[in-house]
Amino acid sequence: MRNENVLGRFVNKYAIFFILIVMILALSLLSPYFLTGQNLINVLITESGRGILALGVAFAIMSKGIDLSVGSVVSLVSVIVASMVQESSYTARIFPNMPYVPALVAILVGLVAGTLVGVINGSLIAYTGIPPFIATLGTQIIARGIALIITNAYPVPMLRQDFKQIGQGNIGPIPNVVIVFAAIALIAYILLNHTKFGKNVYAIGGNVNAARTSGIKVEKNVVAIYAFSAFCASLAGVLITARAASGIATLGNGYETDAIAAATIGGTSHAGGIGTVPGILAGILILGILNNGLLLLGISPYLQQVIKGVIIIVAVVFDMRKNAKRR
Amino acid sequence: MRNENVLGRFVNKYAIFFILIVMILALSLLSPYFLTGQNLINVLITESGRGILALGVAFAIMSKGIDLSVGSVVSLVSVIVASMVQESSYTARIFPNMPYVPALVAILVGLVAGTLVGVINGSLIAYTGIPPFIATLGTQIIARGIALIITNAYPVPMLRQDFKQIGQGNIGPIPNVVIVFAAIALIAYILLNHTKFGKNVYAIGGNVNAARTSGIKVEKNVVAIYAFSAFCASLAGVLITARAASGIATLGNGYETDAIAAATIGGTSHAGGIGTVPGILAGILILGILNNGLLLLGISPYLQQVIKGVIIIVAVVFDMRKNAKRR
Amino acid sequence: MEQPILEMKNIVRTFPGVKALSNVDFTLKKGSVHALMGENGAGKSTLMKCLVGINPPDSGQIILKGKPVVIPNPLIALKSGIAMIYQELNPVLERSVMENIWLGREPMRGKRGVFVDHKAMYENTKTLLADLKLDLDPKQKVKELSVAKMQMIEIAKAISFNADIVIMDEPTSALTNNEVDHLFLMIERLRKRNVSVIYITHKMDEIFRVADEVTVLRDGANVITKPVSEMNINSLITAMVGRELTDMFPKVDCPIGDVRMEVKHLEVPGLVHDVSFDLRRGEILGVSGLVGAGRTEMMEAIFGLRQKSSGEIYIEGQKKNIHTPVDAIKCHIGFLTEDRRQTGIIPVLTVKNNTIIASLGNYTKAKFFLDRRKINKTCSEYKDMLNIRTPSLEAIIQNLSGGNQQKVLVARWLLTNSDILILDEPTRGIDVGAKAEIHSIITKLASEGKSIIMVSSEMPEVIGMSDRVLVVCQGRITAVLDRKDLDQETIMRYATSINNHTA
Amino acid sequence: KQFKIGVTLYDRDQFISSLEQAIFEAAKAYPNVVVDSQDAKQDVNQQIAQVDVFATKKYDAIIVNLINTDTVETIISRAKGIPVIFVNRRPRDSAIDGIKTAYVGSQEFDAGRMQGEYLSKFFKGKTELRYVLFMGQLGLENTLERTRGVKETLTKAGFKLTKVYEDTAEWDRFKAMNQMQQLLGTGKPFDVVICNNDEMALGVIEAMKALKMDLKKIPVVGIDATPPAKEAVKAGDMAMTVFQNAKAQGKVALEFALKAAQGQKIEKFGWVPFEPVTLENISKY
Ligand SMILES: Nc1ncnc2c1ncn2[C@@H]1O[C@H](COP(=O)(O)OP(=O)(O)OP(=O)(O)O)[C@@H](O)[C@H]1O
Ligand SMILES: Nc1ncnc2c1ncn2[C@@H]1O[C@H](COP(=O)(O)OP(=O)(O)OP(=O)(O)O)[C@@H](O)[C@H]1O
Ligand SMILES: [Mg+2]
Ligand SMILES: [Mg+2]
Repeated sequence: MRNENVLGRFVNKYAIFFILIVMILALSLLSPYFLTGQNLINVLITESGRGILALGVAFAIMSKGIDLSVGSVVSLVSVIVASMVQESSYTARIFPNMPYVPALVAILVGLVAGTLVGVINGSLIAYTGIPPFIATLGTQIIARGIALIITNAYPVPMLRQDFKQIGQGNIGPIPNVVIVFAAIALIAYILLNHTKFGKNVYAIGGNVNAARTSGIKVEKNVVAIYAFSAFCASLAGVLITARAASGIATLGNGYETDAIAAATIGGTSHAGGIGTVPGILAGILILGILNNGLLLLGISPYLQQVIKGVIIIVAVVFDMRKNAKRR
Repeated sequence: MRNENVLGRFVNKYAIFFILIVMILALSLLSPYFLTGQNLINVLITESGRGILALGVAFAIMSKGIDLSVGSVVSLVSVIVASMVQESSYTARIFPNMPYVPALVAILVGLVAGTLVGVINGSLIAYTGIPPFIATLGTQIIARGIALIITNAYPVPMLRQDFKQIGQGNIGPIPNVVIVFAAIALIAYILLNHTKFGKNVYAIGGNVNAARTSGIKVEKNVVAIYAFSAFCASLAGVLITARAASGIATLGNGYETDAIAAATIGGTSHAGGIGTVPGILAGILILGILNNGLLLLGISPYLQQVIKGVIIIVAVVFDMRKNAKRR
Repeated sequence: MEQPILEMKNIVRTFPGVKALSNVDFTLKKGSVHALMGENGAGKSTLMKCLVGINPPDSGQIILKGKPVVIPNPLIALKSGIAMIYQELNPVLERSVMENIWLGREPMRGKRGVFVDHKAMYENTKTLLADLKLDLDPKQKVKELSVAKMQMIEIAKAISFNADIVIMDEPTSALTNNEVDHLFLMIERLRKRNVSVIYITHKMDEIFRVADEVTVLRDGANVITKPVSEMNINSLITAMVGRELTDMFPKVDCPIGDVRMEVKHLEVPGLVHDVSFDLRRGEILGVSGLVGAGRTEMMEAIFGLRQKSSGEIYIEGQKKNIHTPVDAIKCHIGFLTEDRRQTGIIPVLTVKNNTIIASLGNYTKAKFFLDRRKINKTCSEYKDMLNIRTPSLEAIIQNLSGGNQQKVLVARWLLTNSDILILDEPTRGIDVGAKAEIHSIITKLASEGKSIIMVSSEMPEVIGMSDRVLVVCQGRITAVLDRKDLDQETIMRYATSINNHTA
Repeated sequence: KQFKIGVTLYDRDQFISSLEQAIFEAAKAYPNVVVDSQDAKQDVNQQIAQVDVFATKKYDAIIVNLINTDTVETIISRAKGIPVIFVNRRPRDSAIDGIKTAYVGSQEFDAGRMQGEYLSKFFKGKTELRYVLFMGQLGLENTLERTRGVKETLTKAGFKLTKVYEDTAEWDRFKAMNQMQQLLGTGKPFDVVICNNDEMALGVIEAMKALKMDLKKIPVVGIDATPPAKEAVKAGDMAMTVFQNAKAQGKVALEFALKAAQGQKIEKFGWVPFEPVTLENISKY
């Protein structure tokens, strides 16, 4: 009986990974195209942006917050960076008089600007006590407005090759974006599990009073959490812009929902204090593979939505069984 | 000193209403058009849909949940009802063989179908334990998919006059939609303050374990909460469809964010157990008046966004002061 | 005379509608154990929260080791050598024991390392727990522990700070004798290390066992500060309550009727084993046992809060299927739970709503609308009867003092008019005066023919109030003792009987 | 007399922004005309609210870029007698009277038709076309009409159309790029990629270029002739696009609005034709 229990608990504990594996198996059977190296790499490339976003947002969720601004941060960073690396030969540049800016500098400026949004979010939440939903909704609207003002709602096309290369190049067989995604996942994992900051995130989300009475500087940590989330979003913004080869002021619209969904499917709890990087990665891959699979199977786009909704619910219901034992 | 304190506390307690009043005063000064009867009625008409939505969603939030499906419910109900009340002379009807359906019957069918989505949400949340975010995100996607399948993504135009009248008519000087909105607000108020159900909503949101131990049928109440939220969304769907004179499968896209924002600005706490109908109404009106005011002032749409974001944040920061003493 | 390590002078602290502290003075000598006493809501916890910076005082002075200091937050308090065990348990439930203990000061790898040294953390925790004779896995999640164990972890944590001043706000409210004894050994050790302890409790006997000095607060003001040696129980109670209390256990012997409820072969895997007992009309059935004996789980299983694998419950001879609290309440069973935070109060709601929530069904008009007049009337009646100290019925319950929160919960269950009332640690954190009050209510209920199950870790309470006592050990009933056979030693013997057998 | 003209746009994209710009440009010719432009972010309710506000402020004319063509009656009634000129999204003809209401735009169907005509020529001699189609937002008139236009034209020209992939990318360059990349990953063969707009076409081209596919053999066609799309046509990456004359639409719309405001007679329709843009005639644009 004990043995059975151990197996059962193992399956329950890692339910989300089993779901992922089952999905992979099912799709391999349904579509001959699915289990090819190129297709899998494509899934990773496609999900890398959303994945990086989800990792950042998960920190906010784990601290019992939410970050609705990440989609706008993607847009804002996209137009900022793109406007600095347009081909000088292109006549309709956003800033016609902009001198040559090295790609790295442009990226740095974008990352700083994007992260600043996070610092503002964190400061508002920590020092004024307004709900994270409102703070980040406010900055979402503001950042989108600024992105539109910068570009006057025009796309920012014709980007230089050296910049595009960042999003489109490979190191060996592995695309750059996938490498960056993996690196961020690793950093998030280390932060959460092996640093004081990670412990603080969990404690603030799990019981903010306990955190405070234990002498944790809650405010500073909250600022850091939202800064991290915005940093991830900025990075995603740079990569997506480089891949899309165009800066777009509406690029990230709605990405926050996808990112939050991925984190939540991966077991990050909105009640705070719960979440793991492998879980989040599983959440991202489930969504990505689902998208890819439905696309490969050539299912009508409307029906796709219905199937997607059902599978998301079923996956999480199955995953929930790990908590069913209690109570 | 006591007196001063009482005044201070009064201002703090009703901060959100003061903000509303200040906004109204400011706009009256800034624009001569603002404080005209017609304009104010226009604001109410415009906000009635979002308002009804927000009242329903607030119940979910107060119970420590969230309802992301309401926007899709609006869309689904919109196409269902519209497809039943198309002019019989119109040849490209969705259901060409549909016999004459009285407007009230069509509305009833729409309300039942929409509310069913809420029953599904509530049941999933109550009986499988999946997070409300996921359950309602799933049904959001599914309901939208179904709406698209029904209409094949075409709008459903040429609605009968008797149906359109519901959204466009008046009783005396007051438009029907505003009356329905007021009625729902009253019902929500009575439910929350004068019935067992209301107390249960607060208790479930405040501490679900305590609620359970106190003999509250948590599951049934959760189902009722999400059913109510979906019912409100369905009603909003009917009204907006009648006003827009067309069923649209994408009608409600993104409405959930607006509704949640209005409820949150009005002081509904995502931590559960806190929220009032007057507060929510204030939240709705703040958003509506802001929207209307910025339009009246003829401010550029991008700048509008920036201002809107800033004002939302400032309003809630100000409102938060009521909690500042604690901690 | 040696300079006191801490002086608090003229401390004032107000909350909206409440003056919690008015010009309170408090002086703590180095190396002494100073008891802080007072009724529920007297301001004890508030005074301590002023000291550690959670609720900094509105005015007044804090002089620490001879220097005036300002302590704006708990971090500064910890850095100044003040650690506190909070009255309301404060664990991060989803994290492990060791992470809770070292929260905010995790051992790092290397001198200025960035990575947490989990191995060191584990070892440190093991040592600390062993020192406290706590048999716990440092890696276990705190949410899996009983309230008592959480309490012990809080104690371990506070001690591990190596502070000069340790504040203990009702540390023993969830503990039984064994753990209390052990805690007192720890305090003894602290005293030897010249650490000062501020000790808050409502258990009179403890004062005389550990404290050197005692300060009594009443209504947010000083009443008395004296060496314990100059006080006795009666003078202490008089100082706290302002009048003499004659009888702590006003037990009236009344005729015990026939069997009302029978529990047969109740089984919860791993926690409760083959439990059978009966409960009669007019009876107060005490339940005693050590921490972790499974008394709470037993009651939860009866009330439908916990899945039972087998066993039947008969009420008035009829078999009842109780799977949820709703079923239990339908059978007229009420259950005051032991964990005030998790299953008791609804923090953000008002006192009134917290009081009425379990019996709303009895206060409706036309089966739908609430009868607010009747609710208001009943709630204020109970507020007066239990002497609940609150600015109004509309106050938010989380702003009440711990003891007053408990009283609200007692009122909640009294209101349900249950025939069978299960009270799990009903007087935890309640002051002597109110305790006597609750005891007399329990007695009155019994004399009206109700049946009471009273789970309590306080021996005097069990002995003083029960008609019969079930002794529980490792999930089994090891003895059913009649009132005439009750004494501390017998109960303890049965409470540890299984341990002795296996040892 | 000063004339105040309100503009409400369905949302923002490159084309609509150009259209808005054109309206402002055209207004510069008249010193007594003030233009107030708003966008409704695809929310029908918001668009009606904007019309309400224009009416409240007693503007002299309103230019409406409809979100949903069926709201036309509501919008006309909310305008309270102020002339309404619809632009770019065509309302039901019955709603247009040529006095207080008119429509300025291009026939969306034609854009698709021109794509179809180009492709029929390109694939002359073939009988079967394996196509990939990226649509705009579902449920919108231009999505539906452009799609219908290209499909009907090709079918009429005698091609048997075989669907390899057909989905919406919501006008979005990046969404189209991701979907295309995944499709390419499968290695399924196809002959042509049809896009409802240029942004999506540019995304598709990025994805195909990454795999070094021959864009001369597999044509990618778009609609709008945005500046980057024109660059792509010049570079030979995009086979063709369709010029939708934002400038002319904006100018005509403003002129109609002004005439109506002055109570002059206007036409029911102000048609601005689409024009196909290919490597041959690119220099004209
Ligand atoms: N955060 C707060 N907001 C409002 N009132 C408060 C708050 N904290 C404490 N009070 C009030 O201050 C008074 C003193 O409370 P305190 O918790 O210090 O009592 P206590 O002596 O510790 O009582 P107990 O023995 O029940 O723990 C009470 O009347 C309580 O209602
Ligand atoms: N949620 C839980 N998950 C796993 N184990 C639990 C849980 N709750 C309690 N236990 C374990 O069950 C046993 C009995 O619990 P508990 O200490 O509450 O019993 P008790 O007799 O009611 O003690 P007391 O009331 O004195 O605290 C303990 O070993 C405890 O660790
Ligand atoms: Mg206290
Ligand atoms: Mg217990």
